[in-house]
Amino acid sequence: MILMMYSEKVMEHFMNPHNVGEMENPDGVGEVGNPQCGDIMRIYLRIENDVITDAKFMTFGCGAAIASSSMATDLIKGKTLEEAWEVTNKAVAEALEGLPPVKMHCSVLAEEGIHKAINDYREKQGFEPLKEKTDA
Amino acid sequence: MNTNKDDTGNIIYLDHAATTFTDPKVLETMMPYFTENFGNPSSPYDMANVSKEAVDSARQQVATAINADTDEIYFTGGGTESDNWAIKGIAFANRKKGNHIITSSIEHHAVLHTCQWLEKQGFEVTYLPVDKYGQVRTEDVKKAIRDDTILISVMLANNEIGTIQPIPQIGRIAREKNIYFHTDAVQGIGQVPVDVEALNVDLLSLSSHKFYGPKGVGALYIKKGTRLDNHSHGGAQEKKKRAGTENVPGIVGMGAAIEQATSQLEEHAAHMKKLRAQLVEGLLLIPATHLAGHPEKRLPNNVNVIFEYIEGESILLMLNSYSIAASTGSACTSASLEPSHVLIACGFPHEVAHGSLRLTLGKENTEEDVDYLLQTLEPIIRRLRAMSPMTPKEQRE
Amino acid sequence: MNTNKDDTGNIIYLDHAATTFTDPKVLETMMPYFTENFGNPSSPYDMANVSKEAVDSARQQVATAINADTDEIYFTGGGTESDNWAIKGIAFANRKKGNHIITSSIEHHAVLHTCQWLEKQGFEVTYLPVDKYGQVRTEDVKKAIRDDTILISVMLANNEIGTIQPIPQIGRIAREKNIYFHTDAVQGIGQVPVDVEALNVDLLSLSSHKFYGPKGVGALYIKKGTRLDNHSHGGAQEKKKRAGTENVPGIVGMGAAIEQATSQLEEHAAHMKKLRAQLVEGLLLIPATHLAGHPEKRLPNNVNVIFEYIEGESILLMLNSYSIAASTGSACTSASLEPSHVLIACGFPHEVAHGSLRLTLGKENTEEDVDYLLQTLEPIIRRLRAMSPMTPKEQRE
Ligand SMILES: Cc1ncc(COP(=O)(O)O)c(C=O)c1O
Ligand SMILES: Cc1ncc(COP(=O)(O)O)c(C=O)c1O
Ligand code: FES
Ligand code: FES
Repeated sequence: MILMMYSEKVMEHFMNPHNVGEMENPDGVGEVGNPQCGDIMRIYLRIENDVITDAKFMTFGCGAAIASSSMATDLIKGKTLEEAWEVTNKAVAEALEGLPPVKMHCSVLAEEGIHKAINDYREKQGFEPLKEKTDA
Repeated sequence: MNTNKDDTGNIIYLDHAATTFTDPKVLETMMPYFTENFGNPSSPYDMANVSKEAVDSARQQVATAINADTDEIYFTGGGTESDNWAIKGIAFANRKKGNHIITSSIEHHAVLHTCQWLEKQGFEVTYLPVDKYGQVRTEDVKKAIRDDTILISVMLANNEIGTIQPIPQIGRIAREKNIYFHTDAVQGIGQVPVDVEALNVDLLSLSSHKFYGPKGVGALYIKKGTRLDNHSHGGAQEKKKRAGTENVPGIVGMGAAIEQATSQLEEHAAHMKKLRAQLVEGLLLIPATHLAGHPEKRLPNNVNVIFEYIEGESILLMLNSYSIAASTGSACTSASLEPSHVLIACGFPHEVAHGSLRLTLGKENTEEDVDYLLQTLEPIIRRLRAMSPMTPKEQRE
Repeated sequence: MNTNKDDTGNIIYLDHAATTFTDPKVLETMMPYFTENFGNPSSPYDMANVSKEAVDSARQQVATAINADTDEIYFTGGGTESDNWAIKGIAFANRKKGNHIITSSIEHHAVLHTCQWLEKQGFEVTYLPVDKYGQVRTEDVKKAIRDDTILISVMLANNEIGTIQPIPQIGRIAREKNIYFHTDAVQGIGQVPVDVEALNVDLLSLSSHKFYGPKGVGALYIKKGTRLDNHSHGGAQEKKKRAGTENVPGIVGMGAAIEQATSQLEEHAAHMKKLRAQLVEGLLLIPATHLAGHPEKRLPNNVNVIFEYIEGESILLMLNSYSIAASTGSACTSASLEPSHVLIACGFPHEVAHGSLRLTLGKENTEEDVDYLLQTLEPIIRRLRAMSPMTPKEQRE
């Protein structure tokens, strides 16, 4: 039943995900999720002058989780950290032409993964981590 | 929707535990009862007798298939209703005797959720653990029995991992203690011999669409003398035990299907076992792959494997794009939060249980189907593992 | 058995309240779902989506037919299950609020026996009387309501005498008092307009085989926000409210049938009323014959007449030998000891109630059928009366 609810875009990103793989010496890494729940997402960032020049991901999860990882990393590439912070799970889901309601949390993982990776970078740079907005 | 079908446009259906197609020969037997012989079997005229006789002869077919008496077979709306009826029927009718029920932790939800509902009505339920192969231990049954135990319900064969339970032995224990014993044989029938005498059961559930019969019809075997309340109250159908106008075409189809399934049992099981061996052998060549369920005491058509480091829905999604239909115990498919309660009860950790793939064979499957599955699956597993942060480096190629 | 068919070998079927044939067009819509699109709607692959979409579209058809929202329709195994679910579901889920139920004394057994079973579980039930036409009085409903009343269940139209109940009015009373209101619309649908909004109901039962759909499938309308327990526990089908693999072909057939029945409602009702008028007129020419049920507020296809001095089974037996299928409220047909509880509730003495004949028309019936019935019946009544010691001399010719 879930398959029918996936858009073409989700299937496109799921079958041929962009930005898959580990990154050597990333500037920021964020890992979110819980293997018990069947999902782990790790986001890697390459950052130059506060701009994300490259992003990669490794994901253990369902089709929506993989497609969200692919889309989210696409969306933040080339963005400043400030802009990337504003990429919400809703934006990821919209870019995927929608996600089934029960799969929205998979896009939340992507948002959280990016935030964690950005904060990882900030902390390495000696800055305060940014606070999560609590409306996801 | 991705419908990247295989060359022939055919679907390789490997989910026969979910449901089967209605056999064309079975469907043929049903057809006259829709538009021509459509009379209500309870009606007092010749035209309706044709329906009544058809229902009676299907009842005979079901009885013969499981070695019961004809008047011990009651038709229902499916396996779920049969399970609900057996359990609630016994519970409500024997409440004065006691309010304790024993079942296993790997039953189908039709049993488990019924028991949970009865707990809300004041009944007490013991859910027996299973060993790593999914088998209930008879000593555990013995230990769980109390003076107020009125029912034991343990399934004949599990729908996810195919493990066959020691039903005759549990039945013997129940009989010694004078406790009613129900078994859910929904997955067993047509795959292994089902004989109510040999199994020592008082109640046994069946569902037609699992053995090439139509959906929406099932049966409950009720041993003569068993005291149980009705599940659906109303008209005097089924000797006043199961009300509702009989689904005549469905019942006729179920009769034809069970006769076919049991008459072809040996040959069918041999075919299934051959394909299963081919399948298991191929699957276990993939590293970090485990067979769930019992290595031998399992349904001939059931394979359940667990691929570490990856998640089942994504496997199904990719298989689907290659026109293969299969099933998983991952929570991500069902929108529930928990992975398969069966795999968890067998001791698999949550994250491992998420990587399960159930392949259940059917009579139309061929060696070519199995080859196609194996060829298709291996690169899928590799691709998904390459993406997974859980996969150890050395397994990522 | 006597099968002295009429010249054409056709049966004149006048028992549509018992069951109808499945309309060939309806059957056609079902056929692809047996052997081809046979997937389990819950399964996560494209093939199964076809089944899921078919079920959803049937749900839409049912919703449209009764002016409900699509997600207020739940498929069941028939009218009996719908009635059982509505009543027990409300009773068990609202027990804390109260344990009193109100129903009428002329409900179908699917309602009455369910209520009687609940009485054994500690619920209290008031069975409202009816007037001589079989109508519940709204004042009686008002009087019966108590602080602990949790459910009122009154049928839309009676299956024996066709009397239509003041459902919108009873619904208004129930709503004012914040009491759930269920109606069994099994006989009403396809004969009279059924609009859940206009009827002020929270729950409404349907059965497919009463309107040219297949047997073994029904539906329950459940107004959003209604608190009720499940009747069959198990899998997550029907938004976790009604477990069991969906009877996809049956559901598809029910959808097609209800769409057809409601789109043709006016034309059908007009046809029925015309035949009914012809029938009643002819029947009442026979002396000592009474129309049971309401003279106007009745189903367009229902005629129920009582012939004094004779017994229904013998009428049916003779009609059968002339290839006419009909029904009676006599106890002698059903092997029960009591004649129709409906006729008794309407005030007919037992010996009179035994002489009832129910003729329920259907869309394939013609004026010729009615003529044939009238011609055949009149001498039958005469013959039986000539044999009966109850018949007064002057009526024995
Ligand atoms: C073991 C078992 N019991 C009960 C059921 C319920 O049968 P049905 O879905 O036909 O009601 C199933 C199938 O879903 C099953 O596999
Ligand atoms: C008024 C009424 N309610 C309920 C039912 C039960 O429907 P089913 O026999 O389809 O379960 C019937 C028909 O028998 C009926 O006429
Ligand atoms: S990862 Fe489990 S639902 Fe998406
Ligand atoms: S007279 Fe024979 S059963 Fe009623």
